[in-house]
Amino acid sequence: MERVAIIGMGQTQHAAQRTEVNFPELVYEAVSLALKDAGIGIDGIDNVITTCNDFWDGRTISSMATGDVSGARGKNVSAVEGDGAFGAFYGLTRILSGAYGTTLVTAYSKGSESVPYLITNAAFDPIYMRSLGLDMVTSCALQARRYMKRYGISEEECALVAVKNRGNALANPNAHQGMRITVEDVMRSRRIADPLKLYDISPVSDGAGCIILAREDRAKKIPHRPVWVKGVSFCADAYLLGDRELSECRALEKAAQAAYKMAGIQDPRKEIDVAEISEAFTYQELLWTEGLGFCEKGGGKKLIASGATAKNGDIPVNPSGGLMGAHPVIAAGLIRILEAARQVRGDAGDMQVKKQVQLALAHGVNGVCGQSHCVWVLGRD
Amino acid sequence: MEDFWSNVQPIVYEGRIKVPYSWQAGETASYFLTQLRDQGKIWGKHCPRCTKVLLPPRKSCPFCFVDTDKWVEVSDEGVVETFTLVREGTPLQPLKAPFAYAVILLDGASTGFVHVLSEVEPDEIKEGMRIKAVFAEKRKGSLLDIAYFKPVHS
Amino acid sequence: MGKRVAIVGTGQTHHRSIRRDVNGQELIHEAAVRALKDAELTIDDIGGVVIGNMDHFEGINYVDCWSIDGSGGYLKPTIKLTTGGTTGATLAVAGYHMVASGMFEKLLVIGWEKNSESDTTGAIITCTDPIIERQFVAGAISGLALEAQAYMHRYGATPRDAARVSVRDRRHACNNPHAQLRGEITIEDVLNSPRLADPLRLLDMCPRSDGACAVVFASEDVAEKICPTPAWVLATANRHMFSDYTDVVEMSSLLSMVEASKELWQKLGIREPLKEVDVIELYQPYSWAGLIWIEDMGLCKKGEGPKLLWDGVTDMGGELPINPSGGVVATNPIGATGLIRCAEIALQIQGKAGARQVSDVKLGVATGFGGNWWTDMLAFGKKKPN
Amino acid sequence: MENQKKELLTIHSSIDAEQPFRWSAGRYRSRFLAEIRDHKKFFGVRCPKCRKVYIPPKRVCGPCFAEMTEPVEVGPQGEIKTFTILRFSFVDPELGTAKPVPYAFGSVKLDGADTVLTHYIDYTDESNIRIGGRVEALFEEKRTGGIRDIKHFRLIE
Repeated sequence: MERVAIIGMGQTQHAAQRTEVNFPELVYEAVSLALKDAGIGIDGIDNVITTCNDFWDGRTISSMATGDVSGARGKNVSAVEGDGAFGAFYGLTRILSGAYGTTLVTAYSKGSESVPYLITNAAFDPIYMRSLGLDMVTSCALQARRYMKRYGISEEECALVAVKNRGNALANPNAHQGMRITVEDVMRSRRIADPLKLYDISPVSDGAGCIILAREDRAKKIPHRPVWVKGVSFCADAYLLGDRELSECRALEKAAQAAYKMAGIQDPRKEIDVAEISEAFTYQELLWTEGLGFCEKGGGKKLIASGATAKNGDIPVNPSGGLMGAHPVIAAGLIRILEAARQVRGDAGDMQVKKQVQLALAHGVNGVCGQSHCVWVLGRD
Repeated sequence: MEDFWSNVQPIVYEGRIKVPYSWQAGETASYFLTQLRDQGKIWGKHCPRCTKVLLPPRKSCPFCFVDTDKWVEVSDEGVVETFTLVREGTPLQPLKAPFAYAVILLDGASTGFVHVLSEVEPDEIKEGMRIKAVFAEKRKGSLLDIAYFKPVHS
Repeated sequence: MGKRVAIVGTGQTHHRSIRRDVNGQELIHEAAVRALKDAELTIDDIGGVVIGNMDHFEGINYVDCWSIDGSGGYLKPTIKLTTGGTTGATLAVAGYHMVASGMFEKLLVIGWEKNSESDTTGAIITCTDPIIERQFVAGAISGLALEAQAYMHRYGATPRDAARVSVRDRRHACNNPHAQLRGEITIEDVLNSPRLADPLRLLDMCPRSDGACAVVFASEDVAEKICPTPAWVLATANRHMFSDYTDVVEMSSLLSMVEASKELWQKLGIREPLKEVDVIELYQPYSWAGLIWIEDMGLCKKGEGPKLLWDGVTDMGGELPINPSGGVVATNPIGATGLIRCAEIALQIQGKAGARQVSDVKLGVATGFGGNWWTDMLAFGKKKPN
Repeated sequence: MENQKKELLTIHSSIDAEQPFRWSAGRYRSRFLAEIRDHKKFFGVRCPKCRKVYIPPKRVCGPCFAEMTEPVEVGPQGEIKTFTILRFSFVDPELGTAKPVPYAFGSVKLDGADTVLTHYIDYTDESNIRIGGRVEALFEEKRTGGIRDIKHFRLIE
């Protein structure tokens, strides 16, 4: 694979509600920061990929609104619908195809503008599922219980994720749900759909992110260390919840294995230095760490309990606070890539992990109960 | 001059999208739903390659990409594979919270069927519990022709 | 440099105004199965799925995930793209880049729509800004009417000129077994059909359809082994020029077509497209586009589109046949429409277009139109590019 | 049995199904709408590079990718750039019911602006509407900060 690097990145201040901006204005904030970070003007961008979701935006072809603010005028441009990590994948292939030297990728969400349970209920098949009224929270509650029952995981063990990530988010100036809480706080928070309680559930945020990808020759002219893309893959599982074994994440396993193979990784637990993953719910961080091969199946609870995934553990997971700190839905995976890249660059500020980061992992999700996963491995060399 | 644009109370437009939809069920789902409606029977479909009985029935097998062949009647009884007790409801749900959603493995089916549970005390619900479909009195060819599943008390 | 990429198989459903016999996933499956059969491949040969439609036509969110039951994407990479009417062409452009990148050897690209499941105009209105514009417009028809009105005013073309385009495409559609509207119409039929939005009448406009199209893209490593005459992707170019409809002031030209085609001809080394291109499948959602956009594409000078039409240059047997398939005014499952254009060009290059075959096609062009006056273009050739 | 097999069902969305939204107008358009509401005035914004005046205003000029800040008052009169009269029946996606037709709408370029506003054009005799026709905005008595504070544009010749 030809070498491609992340040369610029920007993200907005994320918040529960950013009433003062519309979503093009939100995206422009992230794009301006990314260009500044890369030390280039819009002329340095060869092509553009925007990422969005028409349902969350309340607008069909909502990519329309963010082309100009992403600098797409006069350029080749396309639009991925789904998580930003998938959008970035298409942006990467446009460079690898030889067609372009740089790609600017944007993703955003203004969750505050919609009613999330209605938006996610629309993900269920209108003939066989939708009238049951399921949404993201209730369907993930089914998955949570299936997984916890199978491996004997307690609610308290899941709560550790909320404690860790919301704590980590205190060091993240872009996050809005940083808080110092205890397992008891999580256990006492409102019960929404057993076993999920309020603090088990990530917020829905307003925010945007932008990264700039560049071919090797174009990556050498930037003011800081390029972050190399070492491996990337994605994969989807069956659609209906009843068609899947919800206590596993086979699609993530497949995506991770393919990304590791590309990156030449044999033992992810040892070789990956830090991971930024999409844990919309606490149980998901445990389950995803298993799918990523950081531990054996059912071992997610031990991994967190051992402190290994803490900020200064030997495989820190979500030092930025992850989705628990801020969850602009469609931008979430792109922001994970961005946070992982900052760790590689060593400029993650108070979020920077102690160990030197050679390889970092980022992860995005599409669909309900982690149906589709995208895994990125980023490296220093 | 930037003040001109920022010194203003942000305006929020409260609107909605209200496009009516009419989804065609197609031949396979239509048979399944009319059988629910008219006969109170639950039918799955068999995949000739993986031999799974798919419930709800599909025209082609999502795992094997081949057309399914035989219709197989499955039982209206089965076991709870997993469930959640919904404490905070939404207006979309067919029952008032607290109620439970469950993934149900009906006898004779190979895949899980998602539906709601009722006539059951919350702390009674367990994985492996046997349950039975309760059909709605007025049926109209929809998934909710099964009103809910309830425990089988043997 | 990236891999060279070709289309090695295509499949289309039979497109109808309503397909009651299948749901959306089953419609997708029908096209996917046909494309694989055409390429003599199985789903196990496919490395990933690229899919697209417009969410609000069917009211289904996360279609990449939902469609797995039909698309064959189970335990494969699946990604969704949406750019409105351009979606189908956007998908083909994505299929090209993803295979050219070396990340996939064989990719299944699927565009689909079940336009019967909602009011097409009602759903498409939601593409406009909800605060500034949505309350006035009437979807694609109203926007296209504005364009036709401006063009007519500036260049003096007439509804009769536009009607000639519908007559051509509906005649061509009689040769296409997949087309929805098969039956010739006359100029008078068009001019006497019901008024929709001045100056547009019913027979100036495309229908709405249920349909899907699937295309297999393969890299140079395997393309010729799969297919004796692969349709090689020679170039792509696109422009999504505007974010706001209110920025579109001059409506007698399609600026995205002007810019994208300029780039496409430059990449191909073409100076006179009318002479050098053998066939075009134009995403032409209404008759007037068959006049305006071929000018913007550089087939003739501005204002001369009608002459080209009346001279029969774009008819079957003419110098540059446009829409041998009958095009969009005969069939329009919106998210599939741009990809159908590509599939039809591939059939022309492969010599598999049956009664609609144009003789000796070496170079064909497919276009997509959608979004906010956007254009996506692809050129396909018989000869493997250097 | 055979007959039942052939019955093809259609599942309808429920009559009250809707997705409510709270769309932010953003800084520029909030000011734009507030000026219409409070002063019956139109404010656009000028691009520092190409000098184009955008209405409705926004932060970024697409072609220049330049940030715009300079407010410019435009209108209230202008000309019709293009228009149509809508005659066919379609669903208003905000209400879920048929929108009343016919009505005229078009692109109006306000004096001093380089882009257009899309709005209703009032007419008593449709043959009077033409491209290049002069129009002015008619404002509602009770204004709430939405684009419908402009009732419509009316012909002034």
